[in-house]
Amino acid sequence: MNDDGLLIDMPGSTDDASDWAGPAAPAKGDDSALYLELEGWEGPLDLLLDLARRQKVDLRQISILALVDQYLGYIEKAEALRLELAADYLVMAAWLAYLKSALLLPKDEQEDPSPEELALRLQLRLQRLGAMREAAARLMARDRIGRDIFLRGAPEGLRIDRKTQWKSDSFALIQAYGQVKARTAPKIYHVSDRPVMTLESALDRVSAMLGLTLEWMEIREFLPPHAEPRLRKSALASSFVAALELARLGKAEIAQEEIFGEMRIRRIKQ
Amino acid sequence: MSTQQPDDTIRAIEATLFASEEPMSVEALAGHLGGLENAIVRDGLQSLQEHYADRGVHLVERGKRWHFETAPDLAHLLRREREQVRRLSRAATEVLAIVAYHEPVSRAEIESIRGVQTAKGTLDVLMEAGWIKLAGRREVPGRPVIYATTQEFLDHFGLSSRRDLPGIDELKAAGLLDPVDDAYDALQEEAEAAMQASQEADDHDEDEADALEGLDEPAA
Amino acid sequence: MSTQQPDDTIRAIEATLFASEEPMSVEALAGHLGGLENAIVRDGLQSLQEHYADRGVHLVERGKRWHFETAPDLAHLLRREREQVRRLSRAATEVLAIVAYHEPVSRAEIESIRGVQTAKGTLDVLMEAGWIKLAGRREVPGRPVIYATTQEFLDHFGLSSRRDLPGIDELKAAGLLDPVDDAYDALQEEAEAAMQASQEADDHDEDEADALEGLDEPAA
Repeated sequence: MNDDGLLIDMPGSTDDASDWAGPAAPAKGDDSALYLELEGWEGPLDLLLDLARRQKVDLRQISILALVDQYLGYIEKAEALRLELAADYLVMAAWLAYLKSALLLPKDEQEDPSPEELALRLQLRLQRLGAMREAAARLMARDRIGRDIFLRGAPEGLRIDRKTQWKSDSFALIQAYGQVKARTAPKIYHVSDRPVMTLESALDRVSAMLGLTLEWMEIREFLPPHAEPRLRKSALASSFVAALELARLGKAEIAQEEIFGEMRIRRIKQ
Repeated sequence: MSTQQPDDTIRAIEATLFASEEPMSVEALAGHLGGLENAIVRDGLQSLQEHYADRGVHLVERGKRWHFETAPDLAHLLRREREQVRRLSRAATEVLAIVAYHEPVSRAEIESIRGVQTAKGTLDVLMEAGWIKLAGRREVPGRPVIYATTQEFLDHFGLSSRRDLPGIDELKAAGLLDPVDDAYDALQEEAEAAMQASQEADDHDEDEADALEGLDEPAA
Repeated sequence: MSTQQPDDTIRAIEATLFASEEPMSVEALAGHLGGLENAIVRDGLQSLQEHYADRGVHLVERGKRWHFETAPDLAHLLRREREQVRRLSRAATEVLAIVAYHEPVSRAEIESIRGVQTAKGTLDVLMEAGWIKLAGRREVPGRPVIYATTQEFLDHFGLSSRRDLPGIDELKAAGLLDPVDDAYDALQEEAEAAMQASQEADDHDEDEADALEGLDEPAA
């Protein structure tokens, strides 16, 4: 590195048999090699990092200007080879060209952020990426299972059989059976006999009684006098229906003064 | 038992046999270890075998091939049983009771007595519990399998024989035949049990996942 | 190295870990061995680890889980012709390192460190390998998903914990795991402090050096 650190020679020219061929130093002028290498790099920061490493110095001490020069040189060269460059590369190239001009201009003509700040940030980023790349290499070089270290080839395996111990008791058993029986037993309904007056007998009875007089008779007078209450209920219902039937046939008429009032029946004289 | 530091040959044999997916012969080991003499490998195996003799893992020879295996007295560690006591569901209890009162009985008969369909799993549970067993087939069209109770059933329920089960009249006297509208409940219970079983399986998975999660945290 | 006969607990732990298909935590071991106390299991592991320290097989702890594996110095003997470890692309190894050293980390953060877009496939490859996993979302606008490494990652690379990551302490101390903005601010503060100090020492020569300028220049 020369004195001011901003004007550094292309490291490619030092030909120090670098551990890998960087893009800034196309392998022995072989143009096609450049293209192949291009595939290996994925983007500008990556490429810059490679350029930075090629200077073989601590990233903190690297000259951003020199780096920019190399990068722009690379882009130019790639263009000369008519390689299609990713937009990333070109954006970075434009940004770096701006940075370079800013670094070369006198300080008092500059705006914020200062080129020094931009350069410093770029340096910090490169350092971080460099650190991660190194960490990745160290990680990959560790003794790895399946490559350097092996687990037991044929482990017997541990198996845990979950076994359920069922529990019940005889009461539960008997109760369950009882419930099944109760649930499924055929259900028998007993309908006990009860005294009723059929519609037919009510009709006979009502017409017979109406034949005796032309006076109004209250419906209850048609009921059998000493009937037990259940028969009475049935007789009342049948007698009512019989009265309606007689009225329909035009043999009787029915009168009621008020709702739920006394219901009277009288024969129609023919 | 060898107590001194094992030499490199022994260590190499130890590691090779450990990592091998199959038992290895002396010749295979010798070949694998870059052409060691068989005798040296044999000596190494001998000394390893002694070293492991009283450990939890033994080095054993089977048909001229060597491998590590769990010490026989610890074999029970490989297959653990975890017991879990669970109360029989009501549906299963009903089925068991029907088998006990009507045995031998086919599934179709059980269903017709219960008045509801019976999940296949219910009979499996009872078989697993050891309380019912297959008792042949009924010689009717379709030859359905029939079930009967077992000695274990009698033991568990403290019955000396099936005749100890109370008769219908006794059940009635005990009020156990009073109608209970429980067919629906029983079915419900069956569905719940099925759900619970699947949840338990899930829980198990979750437990494992949790364990993984917890372990994964970096000790920041 | 323990030379006396191993006790039953140690033998049981030894046999269980030999037989297990997966690394086991102290808790899992204790559970498997019928509810031993964790402390006893831990002691047993300790003593087993010592016993195996100079053998061909080692007992190691990875992310709180224990397993036996072949000794690293025997790698040359055991390395198999058919490479079982898939080769990762350089991009994938970098992404893996970034996730490991910065976790949990979002894709945008990974990209900002690498300065390039990260193909979706790269993260997928690492997830498929079982080395990274989704670790929730960052509670910032957009709620990006974040990634972290897994237990298998620790296993595979032989790390007891993330603290074991090569060089992580140095990277941390050097601020190389901090975002560029933080690093920049820190440097600026440093520079200001330095400027102030030099001003105090040399107070009639004000307004001289832009402290930042010095930072970009190589320390010749």
